[in-house]
Amino acid sequence: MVPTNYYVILSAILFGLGVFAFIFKRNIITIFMSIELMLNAVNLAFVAFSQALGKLDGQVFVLFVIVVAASEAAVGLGIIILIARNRQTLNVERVDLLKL
Amino acid sequence: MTTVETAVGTAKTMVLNMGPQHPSTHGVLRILLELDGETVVKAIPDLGYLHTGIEKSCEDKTYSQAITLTDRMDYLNPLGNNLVYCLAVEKLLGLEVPKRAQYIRVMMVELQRISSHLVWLGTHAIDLGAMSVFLYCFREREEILKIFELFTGQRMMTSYIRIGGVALDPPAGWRQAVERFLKMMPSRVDEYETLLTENRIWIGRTKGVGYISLDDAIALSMSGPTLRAAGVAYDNRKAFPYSSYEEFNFDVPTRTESDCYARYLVRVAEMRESLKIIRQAFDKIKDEGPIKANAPGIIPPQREKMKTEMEALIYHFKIFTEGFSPAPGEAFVTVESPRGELGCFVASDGSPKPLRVHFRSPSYINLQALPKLIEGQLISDVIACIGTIDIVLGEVDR
Amino acid sequence: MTAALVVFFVLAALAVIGAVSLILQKHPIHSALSLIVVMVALAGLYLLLGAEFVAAVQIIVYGGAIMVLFVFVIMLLNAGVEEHTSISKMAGAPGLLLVVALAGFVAATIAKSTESVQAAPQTGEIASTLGISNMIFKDFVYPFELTSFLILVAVLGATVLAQREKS
Amino acid sequence: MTAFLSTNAELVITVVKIALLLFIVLTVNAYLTWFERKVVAHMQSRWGPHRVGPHGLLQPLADGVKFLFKEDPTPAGVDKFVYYLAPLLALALALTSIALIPFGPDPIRLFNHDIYLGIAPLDVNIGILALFAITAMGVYGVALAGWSSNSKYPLLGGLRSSAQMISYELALTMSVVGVLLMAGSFNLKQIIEAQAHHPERGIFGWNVWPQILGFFCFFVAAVAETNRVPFDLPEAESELVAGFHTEYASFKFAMFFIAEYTSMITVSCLCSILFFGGWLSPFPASWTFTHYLPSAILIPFGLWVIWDGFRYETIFGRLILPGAGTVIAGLGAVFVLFPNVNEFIQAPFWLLSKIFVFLFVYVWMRGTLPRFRYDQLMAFGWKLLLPLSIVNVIVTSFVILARMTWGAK
Amino acid sequence: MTEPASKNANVVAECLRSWNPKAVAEVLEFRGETTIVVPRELLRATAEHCRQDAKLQYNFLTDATCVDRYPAEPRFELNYHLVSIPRREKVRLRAWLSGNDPVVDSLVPVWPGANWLEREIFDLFGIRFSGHPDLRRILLPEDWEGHPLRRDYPVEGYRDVPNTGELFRKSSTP
Repeated sequence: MVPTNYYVILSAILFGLGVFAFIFKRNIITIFMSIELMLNAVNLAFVAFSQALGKLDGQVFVLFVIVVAASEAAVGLGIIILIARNRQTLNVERVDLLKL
Repeated sequence: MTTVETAVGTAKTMVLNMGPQHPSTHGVLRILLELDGETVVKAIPDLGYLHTGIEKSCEDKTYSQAITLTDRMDYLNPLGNNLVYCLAVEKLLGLEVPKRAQYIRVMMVELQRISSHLVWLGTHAIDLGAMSVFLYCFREREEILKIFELFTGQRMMTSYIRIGGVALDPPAGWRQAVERFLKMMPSRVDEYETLLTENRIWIGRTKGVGYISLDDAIALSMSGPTLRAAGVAYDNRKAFPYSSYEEFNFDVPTRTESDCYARYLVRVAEMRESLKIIRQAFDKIKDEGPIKANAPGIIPPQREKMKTEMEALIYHFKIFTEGFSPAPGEAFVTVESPRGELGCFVASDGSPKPLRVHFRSPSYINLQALPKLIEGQLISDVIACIGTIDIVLGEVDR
Repeated sequence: MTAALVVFFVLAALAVIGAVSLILQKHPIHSALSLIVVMVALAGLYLLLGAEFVAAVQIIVYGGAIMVLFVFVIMLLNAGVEEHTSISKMAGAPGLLLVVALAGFVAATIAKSTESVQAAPQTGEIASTLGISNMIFKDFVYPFELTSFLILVAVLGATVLAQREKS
Repeated sequence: MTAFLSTNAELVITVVKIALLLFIVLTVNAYLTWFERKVVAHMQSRWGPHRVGPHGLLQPLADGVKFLFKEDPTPAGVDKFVYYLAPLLALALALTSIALIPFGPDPIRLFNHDIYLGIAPLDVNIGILALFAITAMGVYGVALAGWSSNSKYPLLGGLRSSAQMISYELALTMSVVGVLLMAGSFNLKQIIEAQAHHPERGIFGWNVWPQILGFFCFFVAAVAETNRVPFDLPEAESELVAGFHTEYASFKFAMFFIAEYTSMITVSCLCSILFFGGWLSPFPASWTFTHYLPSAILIPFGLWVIWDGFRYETIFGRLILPGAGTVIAGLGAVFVLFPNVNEFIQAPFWLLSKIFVFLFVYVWMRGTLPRFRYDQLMAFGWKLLLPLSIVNVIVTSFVILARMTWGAK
Repeated sequence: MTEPASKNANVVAECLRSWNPKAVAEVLEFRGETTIVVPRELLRATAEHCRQDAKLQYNFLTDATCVDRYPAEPRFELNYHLVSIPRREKVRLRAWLSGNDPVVDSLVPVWPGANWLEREIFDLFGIRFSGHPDLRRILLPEDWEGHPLRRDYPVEGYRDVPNTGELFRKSSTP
């Protein structure tokens, strides 16, 4: 059996990489993806704890997180398409003006 | 020709170079499409990939020699091309063609119309994904080509219609062949209609697609089924009867919707009308009679006469060495080809070679309306529209 | 080393490699592919944890819908290779620092509370799919309704955003 | 060696099964192309392949050889990694999904091991979910191929297919929910067994009757998922040249080809399992004489093949066809002579016949229907199939609820 | 040819003369075809009138073509064939253009359908149409030299085109 803290450490590593990607990447879409990576890392922790504690709450929460991620992706990508249409770029450094 | 640079899209749009090698452009048509997603913002047709300079070549041939070139223009309607050219030259000469030859011409041209519409229907259907219709249509076209082979010895480049008449007497057994075809064909047309007319996908793909208003269609000089589907019963066979069409009884099918579906219905109805005309011509053609006008010096004499009569031999020699010389002047004749108004303009300067031969090719002029039909529509509609305009690139580029 | 542990390490390695590759790849499509690898690896880990349903949902929703949406948008916008300015390269340094700090914090927390987390791992005795549905539709029915409302709002929002202005 | 075999028997058996299934699926794929060409050809009043081998039976082999030895150019400007990955992904996922299909309920007892037909164990709890998970990933093969080719027609094809697959997956999944509610399980075996509650009803006990709406939605959505006529927009050859695989040639093209045909088989399997009782016989269980149906079909067919072979023009055909006919007729005879074998063969026989019928429907549609337009396809998916399948779910759940409340005694 | 063509010729000529006496330079009859020769400055106006006039109703432009009578001057004979769909009549409008100044008003503003027809004439005869929205070559490549349907165009084409052999070899070898 795999000890639970292995999962938690893996989750932490993935979350950290997600944070790093969020700061480092310059393409809006990739930044969006790093958010998804962080959410996934958290999901892993949820499932691991759920298994460790023998309760299903964690898994139910994962489902909720996935739903939220899906809505977020739908709206976020819609915004990205709009930005790309108006600004002709996906680089965050070039879309730092608040007005269109 | 248009280079891509003249049609660079903005960042919102994408330029798609459709053709010249593309399965649905029916030849080597190239269309520059500026797309927003899948919607066509702008379309620029680009022609000339099949330009063979037929009009120029005609200037260097005698009047009779040029007939073989006309076959190659609209390769789905070679007999119609022969006919319009011969009618123009006959008009220039003031030549009267015997009735029997006129009826044979009518029958052959109507058979050709059916075969052309069959190719159109088949390719249009396969463009929209209906594969079986294509093969059914070609199965029937094969029967027509067999009849052509019987009459002319050729399946496609027939060169059958000659100045002053037709090349050969109808062969033995032609009545059975045409009769069989006339018996078979109506049920086959029903078969295509069963597959398509009520088919919801087919209606969805064609109804409301490629609309053009009647005024626009006339202003853009569109003709043939595309114009008739917009609501005008303008058919050269009725408006300016040639080759004794005034003696035939037939209707000019029209629709008013002016979309791809209307054009489809008009063409299918035309096939049925053509069958009616063929039946009438079939009955009118007598078993005996002249097939060429009596015009020594223009029409080559018969073989037997050549062997017995001195004059016949001289005419034969003169016709084939230097040709004949019509009086100076111009003639412009229009006939109804399967694609629309096919015109031929011949100018003579009194020499044995034409000064100028010009063809008013319906595909070329109808194709002009393509951008108007497809702008604002989807890529899938582009092929539906190309299909229903029914272009033959050999005729567009000449 | 049991078979489960081997599988865990393989999948964990895949996940980490995928995440690192997400950062290193220059083209968004490659980053997206790396993220898909992470997600598939995580689905494998969920299976290992006995959460079958979550694993399937992870692949169907994350892999089959959300990431397809990402790939779709990248293709649609024809996104090119990422550009970095000197400032954005500099942003890597504090980012790295932050990550190290975070990892240290998590490690420290885990080290402190080893006993509490390392409770005897239970196997998936509870039929997980049935259990989850019971929880969702009984205990969590209000949050569930709320998320469906959220989805509805998201759909509406995406539609409004995607709508062209009438010209 | 024997020690290894006895300790790792499960592993060995699985590997052998995988190899066997792979072989069968690939062969069936190859002959599916032959079957499709032949059937469509006869619908279109022509002969179809008939030069290579008797009745063109060796045509798939020739095609395979051609695919293997054709030049395999890589266009300039492609994203190499993704370009090579895409066909692999498409093929791998398509083949994996077939591994989850059970082909029969009873094990064969060989070398002291119960060997089940099908690779995945029969008790995969999330069977159908896992299948959907794999097919959901299938879109990547197409989308990435379209993107990586660095060419406009494939890009449009890729975009179309990703949009199409996302849209139709919803309807596909929703339409199955009714069946799942009736069976109360994700497990494919239990779904089939749930349709056998009334063995005396035979064909009328199947899910297709109460779930006719669900079946309609499922089948249409599944055809769209497999990119077949009339939903073959991603590769619509008259619009997008060849869609996402325009820039692929040779074996990489063949991989997409095999993937498409494999997913056709998978979908046919799913249709038969979810709605048509899987391996259940359409006749009431009391009609034992129907057990001889396989032989009754195989023996005459084999004899016909032998007869046809003897009047075949070529020597080659005269050798091959009677040989094949003898094998077919012999199989039929074996089923008659050995009741055990006959009993065992019933389940796979019915499942395979149903799959065959669905494959025929696929081919039939190809010969008949025109193609949808992109926006019509989207409208069809979102405005018709999805609401229909949701209505189906609601109605089904209410009926089940009503039965639970008032019906159960 | 249901009614004598000369009657039609009279109708057209009269109608045009009453509108603008200068519009009709000459009326020709040959084999039942009516030709109205129009001064080139008045071509567009005459065509517009033919289209608009309630008596003439020449609403359909069927063809436009050109004849080069090279040694003669003016050498270019520009012919527009009009059809009246309601009246079932045809007429030909003709304008003469000289070789050193082959410019004429385009008919595209009157009939959009004249667009490609005039482009073709421009392409093959080198006649320039002022007011044409998109006067480019249509059948021949954009970099083609000369106008091949002119009578003085050499049959072999111009021989001093750059040799593309080297280029072709370079692009066709892998």
